[in-house]
Amino acid sequence: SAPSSSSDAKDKVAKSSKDVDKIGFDYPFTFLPVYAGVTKFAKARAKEVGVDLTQTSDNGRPDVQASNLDTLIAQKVPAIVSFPMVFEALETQAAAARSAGLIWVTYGGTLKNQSASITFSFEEGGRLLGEDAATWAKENLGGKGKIAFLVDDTIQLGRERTKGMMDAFTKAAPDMEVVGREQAIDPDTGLSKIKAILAKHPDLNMVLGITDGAAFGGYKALVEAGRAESDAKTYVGGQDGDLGSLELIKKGTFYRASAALQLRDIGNAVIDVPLAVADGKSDADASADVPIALVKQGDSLLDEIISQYA
Amino acid sequence: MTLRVTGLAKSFGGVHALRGVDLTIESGEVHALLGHNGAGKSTLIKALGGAFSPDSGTIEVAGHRYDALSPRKSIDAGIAIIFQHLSLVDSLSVVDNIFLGQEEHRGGIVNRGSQREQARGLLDRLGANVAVDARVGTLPMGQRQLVEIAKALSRDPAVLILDEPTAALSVHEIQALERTVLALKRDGLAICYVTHLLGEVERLADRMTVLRDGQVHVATSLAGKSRRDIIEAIAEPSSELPGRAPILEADPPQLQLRGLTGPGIGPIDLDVRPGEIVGLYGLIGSGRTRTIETVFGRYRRHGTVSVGGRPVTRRGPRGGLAAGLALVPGDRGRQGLFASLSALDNALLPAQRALSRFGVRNRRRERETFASLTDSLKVRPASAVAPARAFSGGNQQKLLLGRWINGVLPTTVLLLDEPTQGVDVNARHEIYRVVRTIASERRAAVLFASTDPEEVVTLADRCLVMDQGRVVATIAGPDLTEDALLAAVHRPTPMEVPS
Amino acid sequence: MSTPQSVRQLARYPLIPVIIVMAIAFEASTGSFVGQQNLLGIATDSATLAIVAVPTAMLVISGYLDLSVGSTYALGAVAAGWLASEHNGSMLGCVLLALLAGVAVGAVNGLLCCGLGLSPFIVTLGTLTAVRGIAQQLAPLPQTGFSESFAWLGGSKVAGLPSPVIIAILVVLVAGFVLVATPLGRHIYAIGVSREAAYLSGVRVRMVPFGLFLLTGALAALAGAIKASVLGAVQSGTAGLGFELAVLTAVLVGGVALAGGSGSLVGVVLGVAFLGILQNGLTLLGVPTFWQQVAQGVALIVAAGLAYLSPRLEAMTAPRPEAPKPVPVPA
Amino acid sequence: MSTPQSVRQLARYPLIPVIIVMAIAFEASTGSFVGQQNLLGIATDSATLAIVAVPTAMLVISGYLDLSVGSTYALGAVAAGWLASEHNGSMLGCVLLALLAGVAVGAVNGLLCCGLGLSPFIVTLGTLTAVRGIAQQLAPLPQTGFSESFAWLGGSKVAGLPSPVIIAILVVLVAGFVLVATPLGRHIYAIGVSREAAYLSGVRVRMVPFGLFLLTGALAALAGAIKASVLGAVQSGTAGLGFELAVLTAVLVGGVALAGGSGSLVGVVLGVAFLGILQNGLTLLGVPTFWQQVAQGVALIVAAGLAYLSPRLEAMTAPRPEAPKPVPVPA
Ligand SMILES: Nc1ncnc2c1ncn2[C@@H]1O[C@H](COP(=O)(O)OP(=O)(O)OP(=O)(O)O)[C@@H](O)[C@H]1O
Ligand SMILES: Nc1ncnc2c1ncn2[C@@H]1O[C@H](COP(=O)(O)OP(=O)(O)OP(=O)(O)O)[C@@H](O)[C@H]1O
Ligand SMILES: [Mg+2]
Ligand SMILES: [Mg+2]
Repeated sequence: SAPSSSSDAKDKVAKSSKDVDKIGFDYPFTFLPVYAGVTKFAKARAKEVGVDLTQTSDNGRPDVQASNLDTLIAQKVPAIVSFPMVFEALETQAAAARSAGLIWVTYGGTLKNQSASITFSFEEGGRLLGEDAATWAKENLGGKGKIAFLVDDTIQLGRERTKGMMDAFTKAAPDMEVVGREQAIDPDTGLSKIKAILAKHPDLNMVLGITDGAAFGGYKALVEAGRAESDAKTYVGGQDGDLGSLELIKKGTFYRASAALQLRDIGNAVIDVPLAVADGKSDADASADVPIALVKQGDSLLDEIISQYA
Repeated sequence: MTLRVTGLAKSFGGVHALRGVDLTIESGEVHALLGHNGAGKSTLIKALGGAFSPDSGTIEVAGHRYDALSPRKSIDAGIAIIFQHLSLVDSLSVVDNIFLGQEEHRGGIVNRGSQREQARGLLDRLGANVAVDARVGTLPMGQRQLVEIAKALSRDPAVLILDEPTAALSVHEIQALERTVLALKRDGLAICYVTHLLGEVERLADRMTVLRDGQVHVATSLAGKSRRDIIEAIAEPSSELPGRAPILEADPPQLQLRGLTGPGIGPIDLDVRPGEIVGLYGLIGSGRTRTIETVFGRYRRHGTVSVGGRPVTRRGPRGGLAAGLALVPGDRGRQGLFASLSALDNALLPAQRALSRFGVRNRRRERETFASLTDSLKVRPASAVAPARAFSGGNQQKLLLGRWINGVLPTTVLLLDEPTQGVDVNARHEIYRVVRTIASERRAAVLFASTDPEEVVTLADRCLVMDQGRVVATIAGPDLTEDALLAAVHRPTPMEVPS
Repeated sequence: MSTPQSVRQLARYPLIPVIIVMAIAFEASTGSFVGQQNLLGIATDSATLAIVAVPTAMLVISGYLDLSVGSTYALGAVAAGWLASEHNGSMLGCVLLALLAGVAVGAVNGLLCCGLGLSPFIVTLGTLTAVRGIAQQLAPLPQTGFSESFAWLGGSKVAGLPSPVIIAILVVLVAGFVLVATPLGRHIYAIGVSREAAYLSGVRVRMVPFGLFLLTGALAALAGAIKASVLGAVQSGTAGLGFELAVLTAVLVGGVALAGGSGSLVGVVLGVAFLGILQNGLTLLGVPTFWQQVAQGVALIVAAGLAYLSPRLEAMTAPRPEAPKPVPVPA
Repeated sequence: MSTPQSVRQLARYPLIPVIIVMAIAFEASTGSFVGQQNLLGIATDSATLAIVAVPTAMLVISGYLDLSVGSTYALGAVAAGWLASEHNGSMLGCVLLALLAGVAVGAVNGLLCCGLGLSPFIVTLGTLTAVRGIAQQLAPLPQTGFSESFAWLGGSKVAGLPSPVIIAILVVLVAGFVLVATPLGRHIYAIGVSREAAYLSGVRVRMVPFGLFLLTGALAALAGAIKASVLGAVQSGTAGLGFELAVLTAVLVGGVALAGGSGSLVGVVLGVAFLGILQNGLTLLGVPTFWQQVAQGVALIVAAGLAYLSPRLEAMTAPRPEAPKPVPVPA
């Protein structure tokens, strides 16, 4: 029943960015710190340009996400920015939104039916971290040592990051022994998993995390096991760019890298991309691709991101 | 149709509740099954009802032999049982309970109209004034018992087994029940009747089997047997009851009620002097239970309750307890027993604080207190650690009594609701003795409710007859006889009491 | 006392006035609550919840509990999704496969809980965990590209109503009939109040709850399949995640007691509606995420408070002075 | 019958042989299970679970339930973390603030459940949701950089044992003493078995569970603060997420009946150990994620099965002919 054409519907609710008084922002993983960060910047930006930001509360459940989006569409919120838990599952909503004349911006990927998208490759983030870690392993361990991965197999974005991280690392450092691959996205789980692995492999050299939270837990486990904070033969790296992790990197500990999302840029894009669409920009012109950058000690980006949190 | 049990044995863990019992009940016979508390009567009956399987022995009904029955098999075999601990479902209506498991239905739909009609017929036959749509949980104990009986009768049984069916009934219903039992006997049913009330045995039974410690002690025809013969067969000789405490009119009342009103009762004025034992007598639902519970503080009340001259101002049971009141409630299962806790905990829960030292339980003193309690009340088994639910009905009742008469708590007013329900002849005597002793030695006031006129006459110095929540008569001294009590509640037309 | 029938119904189902007040408030403040599209949207979204809440309520009434429905939902979705995507399965085939998977989970729960008498809480928490693992193992990657036929399950309309709503209505009607009008219905309540009494009365105290476990499993899997069809995609790791809590919440808010033996399907349907409308209204109002959580929590507590008021209101509006209940033990 | 005492203990606590078998199996297959570091690691990880499982068990024994502990944990962590990071708070201050927050949540739960008699399941599910929202609202971004003093709470050692373990041992000992050796302990059981009978016996049937709600809230928040100190960071969105289920699982697997009135702290400690060892062993073995879930689910069911066997084994090994539980109704 939904039109499959991706051309703009004729009876658009918003004829220009002035008509966009409200943007619906739908992000299902509200328990992640990234969410709070992005929202913080998106809210600031929304205030600047004078639009309302409406949030949903999906509790990490795809069916709740779908129904919340249905609600926003029924309410004719002129622009919706949504991070699909399962991308294919929201094609219907995207199509429905567009046929109702609403702006649909896909966050974190692309859909067939969309006005524009805000992308940052999850796989890319993982890959950057994996490659850096492999390089470090070659330089500091001679390519031989032990590594444990803290991964996420349960959701799409987690799997992409995991794949990017592990493939890149194992390809570039084939002689490293993988002694653990455990599900962990938060510091608590990261801590206890790495602690258990350390009991079997006290000489564990490297921990790569799917999130900075998990990696932070791994870092703590190593320190608790007696590893000096600046041990030269140890490497911990994560993804997201959490403040705590960035500060450890800055301090010169063995927490050496984070594939950081630039939350301010993303937050701004949440507001700017739909407004650009309203002003008539095409998908290609309006869409934003926010690069993921690997930040390490001494990078100027490191200080900049830290300062964003202040 | 005959019911024949041979060599039935059952033990729970190490307790041998039945050790090879033989019992034969012929059609057209009322067979009394008698014995002390914990003798194994209910266990035998539960085996017949399929509540559990016996360890050995056989059950034969109408020529079919079974090693074990399930409830369904038992029902299908034509056995109907009125269990001692009621097998009713509180939140279902009276009709639904009567037909539970045997609903009448047409095309899968319950035929409510017909069920209600039949239920009404059955209850009328029992002389029961029970609303068929009422939820069973809201009924007084006595009415629940009648529903249980109606449920058994609804099945058109060939064998009817009644485990202490009259424990909570008053004269009216007892008479109606006895008439029904005799009518069923004439219809050719085999009837097994368990009771601790010897009058019932005399009036109804043709034969009796007496169990003692899980074995058949005596099995005999009752033709030509006197009450003395029956007592000899079931009871051990017991000591004399202590005399009544002298009641001094000059003493200030220990318990005083002034204009007491509660849910559906009152206003009631009453003085109970130290050492005095006052009975409450009446028909089912006349308000005895509510009166006693209201005095204790269970319900919101108006008017005053004074103990030792001091009005009880604190509300709730804690207020009552603090003032020296103690209650042995009428509904053992719901209001009294902690089924899964040990016998010691059951008997001593409120006393543990008083027995403790620096807030730490003093186990030695607890054990000693418990031992002297089991001793004086003859609790069997005398185990402190066995859970309460492993005790027979009568022994459970003794544990509850023990909760307040263990000598630890400063109880000055004892409130008892049906204090000897389900208690055997010996223990009943024992309980009377203990209550008398408390009254005379501690100068406590005792207020108890009972459905048994014999009990009222034996125990009470004075009796209040209740009807519709009011005291309608007071009988004391030499006038206090069973006949007088029966006459007081046997009115051709109910007295009009403005409410 | 001549309190009209309708007022007494309100006292019996205090969620009714609450839902009405919520609806008025949401309409007044957003102007887009009442409207065919929005209301149908709520109904469709709530349909799967209702389909599972109904058998779960029956199970709770009989004194049991099933926490595994969230994972059974995922398993049903994965099973149907697999047939619909890999083998271009027909709707009927997909539904049957999902039902089969659900019945299997229900049978495990039922055997352990009714057959052996193990704790339903631990057992179904165990199957909740294990079945999620199995579903993810079976389908680690998202499934999409379902057959046309399967898409029909969630996407079609009959008499203007989306098919999930139709299915939910059927489930409610049939189950309601069983509970109210059949001997089986009486047995379910009796078992929940007193297993022992029901057993001694000849009620099948094992078979009846076992059957309800099968039913719950089957309908949970069916709900998963329906949602898979509606969404057009299944992700085994998140499908139905936390669904068990939503189901239990609807059942309990709807007035079914966790202890068993009481409750009605009218209440359960109201509970489902309450949760659906609340979720919808909070999104309509644009309440910030974290405040939405706070509001949802408070709403649950309010609903529990209504359950407290309800018997008191009922007593006040009772048609004739019937023997009042004894004052309950405080609290 | 002369079954030795120790064998009877095993029958009473069937988790003991299970834990021993698990330990041997894990040691045999990984060679690194038994070892001071690993065992201390398990103990430290399990300490927070034990600290909350103990009061929760007491609450369940008294016939109530608290699902909100997962969020109270987060609130305690956030409160302590805020003081420790933003205000360089001392350990004592942080702990007090966390306790205060926990007591506040406990008071809300207690008032509603014990004072008004609302359903503990719905009420604490409500506070679970609402308090998580509040915690996230208070601290949307991760907190780090705690004061030295606060770091000491989770990071110090006394007599070779990490401080969380010491705290957990203290909690277990004090609570065990209360349950076993004081009249209050008996009251907790009595309320759980029969509120009405306890009420008529003069037990404070409102105050006692109310106090247990406060205690549970306080210890849940303390556990959150301890974990915050151990980790040196707090994420309000993930701290203690799902913790309520872990706690309840430990309590129930440890032999406490959800219906109230029975259970022991020895069992609860074994339940905590069982879960901790299982999690550790599965990680040591390197079992893939999804199979870990399956294994955990199966382990729960096995634990439930042991609860089924236990009374039967106990009866078989009973020392003298004493009355065991009746087993009238099948299942
Ligand atoms: N479920 C049980 N578990 C353990 N022991 C039990 C159980 N039921 C009964 N017993 C024991 O079996 C014996 C017989 O009990 P039973 O209930 O049959 O006695 P009874 O003759 O009916 O007594 P009463 O007149 O008091 O009702 C008692 O010693 C009792 O403690
Ligand atoms: N107006 C009422 N208010 C409260 N409870 C009532 C009322 N009418 C009946 N009841 C119910 O009746 C029960 C018992 O009635 P009451 O008991 O006082 O009579 P009784 O003479 O003791 O009868 P029984 O011999 O059956 O115990 C109460 O516990 C209560 O459940
Ligand atoms: Mg008996
Ligand atoms: Mg009475």
